[in-house]
Amino acid sequence: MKRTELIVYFLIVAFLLAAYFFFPKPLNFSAAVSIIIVIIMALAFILVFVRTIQGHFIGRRMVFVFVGVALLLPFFMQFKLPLQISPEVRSAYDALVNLPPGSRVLASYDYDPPSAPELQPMADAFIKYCFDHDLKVIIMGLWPQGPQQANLSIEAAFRENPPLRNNIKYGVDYVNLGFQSGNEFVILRMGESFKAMFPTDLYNTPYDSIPLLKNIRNYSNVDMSFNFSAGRPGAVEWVQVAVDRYGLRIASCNTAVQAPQVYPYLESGQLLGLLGGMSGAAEFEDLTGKAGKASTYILSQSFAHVVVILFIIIGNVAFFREKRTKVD
Amino acid sequence: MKGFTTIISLVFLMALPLFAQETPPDSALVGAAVDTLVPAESRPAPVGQLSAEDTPNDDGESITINWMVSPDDAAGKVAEYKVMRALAPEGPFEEVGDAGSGQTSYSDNRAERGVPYYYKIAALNYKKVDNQITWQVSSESAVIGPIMATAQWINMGRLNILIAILILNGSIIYFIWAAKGGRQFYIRKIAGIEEVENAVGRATEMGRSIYYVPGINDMDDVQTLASITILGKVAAIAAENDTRIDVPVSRSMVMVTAREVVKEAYSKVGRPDSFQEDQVRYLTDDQFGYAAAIDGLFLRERPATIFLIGSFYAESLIMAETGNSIGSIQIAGTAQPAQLPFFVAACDYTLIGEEMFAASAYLSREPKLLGSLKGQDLAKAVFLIAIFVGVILESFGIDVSNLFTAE
Amino acid sequence: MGFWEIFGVWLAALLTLGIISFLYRDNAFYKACEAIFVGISAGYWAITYFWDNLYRKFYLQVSDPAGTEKYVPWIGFVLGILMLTRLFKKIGWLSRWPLAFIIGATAGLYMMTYFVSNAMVQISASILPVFEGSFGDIITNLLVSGGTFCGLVYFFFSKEHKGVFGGAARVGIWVLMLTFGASFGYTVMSRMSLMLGRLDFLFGDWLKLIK
Amino acid sequence: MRREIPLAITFIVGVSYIIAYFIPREPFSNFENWFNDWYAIVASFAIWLGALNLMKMSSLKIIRGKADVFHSVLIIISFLLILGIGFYEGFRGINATPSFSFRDPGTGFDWLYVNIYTPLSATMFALLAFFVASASYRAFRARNFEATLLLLAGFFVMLGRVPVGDLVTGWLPPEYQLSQWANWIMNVLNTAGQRAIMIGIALGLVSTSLRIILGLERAYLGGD
Repeated sequence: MKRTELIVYFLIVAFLLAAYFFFPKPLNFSAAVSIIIVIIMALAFILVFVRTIQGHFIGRRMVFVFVGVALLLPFFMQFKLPLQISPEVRSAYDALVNLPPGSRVLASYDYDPPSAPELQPMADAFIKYCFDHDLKVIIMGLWPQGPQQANLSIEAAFRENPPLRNNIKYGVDYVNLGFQSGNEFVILRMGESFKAMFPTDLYNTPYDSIPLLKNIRNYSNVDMSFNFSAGRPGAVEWVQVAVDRYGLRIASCNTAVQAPQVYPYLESGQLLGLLGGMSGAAEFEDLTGKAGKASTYILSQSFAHVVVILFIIIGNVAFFREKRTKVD
Repeated sequence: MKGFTTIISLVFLMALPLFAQETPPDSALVGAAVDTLVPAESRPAPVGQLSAEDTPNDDGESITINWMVSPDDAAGKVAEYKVMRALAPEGPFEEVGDAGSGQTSYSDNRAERGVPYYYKIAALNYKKVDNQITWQVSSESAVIGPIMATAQWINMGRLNILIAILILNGSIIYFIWAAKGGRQFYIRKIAGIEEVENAVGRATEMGRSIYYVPGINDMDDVQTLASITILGKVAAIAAENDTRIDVPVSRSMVMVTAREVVKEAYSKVGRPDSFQEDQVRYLTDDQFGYAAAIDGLFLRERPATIFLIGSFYAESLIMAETGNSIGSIQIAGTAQPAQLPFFVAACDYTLIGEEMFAASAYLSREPKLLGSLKGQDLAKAVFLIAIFVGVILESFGIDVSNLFTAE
Repeated sequence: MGFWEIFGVWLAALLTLGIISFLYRDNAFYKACEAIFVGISAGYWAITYFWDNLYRKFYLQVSDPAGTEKYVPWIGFVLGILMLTRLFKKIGWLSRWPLAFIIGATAGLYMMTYFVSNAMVQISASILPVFEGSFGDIITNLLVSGGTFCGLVYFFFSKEHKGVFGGAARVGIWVLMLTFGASFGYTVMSRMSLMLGRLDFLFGDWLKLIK
Repeated sequence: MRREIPLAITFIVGVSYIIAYFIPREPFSNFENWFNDWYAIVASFAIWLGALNLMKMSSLKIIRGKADVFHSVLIIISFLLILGIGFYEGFRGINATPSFSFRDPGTGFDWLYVNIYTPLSATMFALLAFFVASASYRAFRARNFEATLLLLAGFFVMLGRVPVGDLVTGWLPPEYQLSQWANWIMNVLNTAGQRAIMIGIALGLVSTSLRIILGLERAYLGGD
């Protein structure tokens, strides 16, 4: 190991330990400090711009530092930015609002921890809304990690509103069917019978002895479905099989990587609504009135986007200057 | 010996559940207590216009019941509708399903084929406190029936799809057959492929090597297959120019196949001795490990030309960035929609989705690929005409868009 | 908070830093974390498939005394066992049977689902009226229908892109590029969100600086 | 035997799925249901195959004493650790009253999931945030008209999807703010383009599936 490397590691560890023992908790920047930080960052970018134009591209690790700072510092800032609700998020929310109390909603958790920062806020807001409005939730997962992420949302709902712990009953108000392998073949088989794919729930209780599932045989007995999707299997498979073959009504919550590919289904009416990425999550939290993680993340997200855009602009200005000098 | 141990441990694993015990069903999940303290005028009027029919286009296990909501539904006096079924008009009726207030239909999916059933709907109103029903009133509709579930031999709602898929598959088979018979098909120029010779030539001039990265998926991915086909052609051009081509791969199966293909390309141009086995080598299966290793190779070897063709995921941008930063000519191609933007932004030429498959057909002249391409093009032509004519008809108020959707 | 909880958070923080250290350079700490990840995730998948599938679906179904068609899942089980023959050189070819089953099922299902949902329904949705509604509606409909049309023209391979056809193809590639731009923006959004989650963990759950 | 039977299986299973789409009644509906059930079972064996294969490779590496012995040992230890705890918690859950799941909060399996699996997998992908920024700076260039269009659309979407975008265009009426531009790009241009790609991919999949079912495409069977 090189000496510089050791020094870098040492500095990072020292900083973290200092943060752990000496920093105020929670750490909040005042408005003045926040503005000063923004100005310093802007100045740093001007410096990068000048250096790049002169032909000295800054190193990869420097870029990493910029991104890290842009993502981290807004966590401690107190800016509140207004949010515009996009039509696809509103229509997903409207579909949920229009369900009468007692309606049955199928929630498929098709994601794993790496996508949780985007999808967990949506799932949490969804579960909280359902519990508050007496909507019955049937949880399942096409990804093995899904049911565990669902447990986290339920726990979050109970933590926020402790009386729910007594009022919301497992097996009556919600049920967790667990994970089943087979991707789209699971969706296909459920069109015939839920029980065939989930003979028991997660806790090995037989399907027929769960009160909530008494009158549910297949998709025709659920009123709507929400799908939290991070890839394959996910939103695309639900549309292709459950919507187009069995007429399930579904709103989709996607990671931002997947969302653009799902938009055509929205315009064609195969989806009732669409929540895409962190912005979709923040807007949904805004609509349901349950400010959660996404509402705090969106500020950092803004900074990060600006940083990426500035880097693209700086890089391209340098590129065009270089091209022009070559032509000359 | 290792095989034996694995079998033993597997059998053990499979047998484990035999020792598990059955759990008794949890019957204490609900306890409904009906109180008699019913407020006045809380009983909803019964539903009207009850009708039932066999659910069409199914395997005969379902009956659809339709009704008009109770006149008191809008006033919030209906909590839910209960669907009751019996084998005789006088009963006994049992609950087969429920629907929320405001709903007007229910599919009874537990009907047995050919058995005559009778149905009625009960409009229910109740109050719940802490999940306990404190009071409940209901009024029942008239009985309807008998009605039987029947199975259909063909799903009439999907007839249009049947015709369309038959035409598409028929034309693909026809064109494959024609191509096998030696018919030539025209394929348009594809920018990235046209540039292959120049890109290889540049490497020859500079005296540096060419890198060909076939993606991170295994041989069961069609994109990898297409990539290997293109590799054969690129390797032949490289061998002709006596320029070294390196193929770092992330799957052992891909390594074996790619080695064969490159070796053959060298033999074809008459330089079988120039081929060295280590030109095609396996790095690691791990996604980021592979990306990091390629990164290092690019920085050390500084190849003049880089091909990134195949199935790529998140590692695409790490590779494209490094290739770009060392000033290589990069020709990329993938059918992963999420990775295409990064290739377009960071590489000189990009084969977009289908273009990559077309390129492999174009280069290999394999009848099955050429025929498929031609068949797909025919379908595209039909679709293009459909959109064009459809938009005009639709604009004049003639609804044709339903022709393309199943019921 | 109990010992295991605190220990867990510290362990998770250590592992997170281990992976992040890759940004500096590929190092031994990162390699160790990566090895743990490979082992743990393989075990995680194996365990969940065992309990959720082999036990809950297969075993409970065949051992259910009231079950009908109890013998049917056994065929799937035998196919599954054949899959494992790939571990042994001599009988490895038997694993092609389950593989053929998987590939045949996927091919059969995909042919219909993709053709219906991604071709037919999308064609139907692209047939939009362009003479009615507000000016904005007309432009929108024209762009959706026309954009899809030109995009398809670009992917047409058996005719040279010349004349009007070539013009449409050129518009098609522009539409595709704008689409990729949208994807690009969304992918950046996604990647940033993932790191936000980790920073929230490090500075919130671990260091308690974020409330 | 080695080729004919797999080809026959592929053909029969593939055709059954296609027929079942058009004929809703038995025997085809039954075939479809059975095949779906088998698929789920075979899929879980495939996962076990992958895991056992990993163990085989890692053990071989240790036996041969190659460079990454330490690496392989770590893989095996962590695999066996989660396997042992997963089986233990599973049996405990089945035999307990009321029964619980091996992945319930509070179980050892959940502890491993939350404190080892989650941070490792999530951080692995989170690294991309940094790489995407560095690539924006050093590689994403408006080298031609097409790439310029791409970067412009990306610019509007990136800004329009976060509140900062509306801050920049705050002086415009609400319907012309950046978030509305982003909405429009996503719902109109992106929809049209994605649709063209989707239709193309769908046709490609149909023809590939057809070739597989007819046995013209048999690379998956491997050599010999």
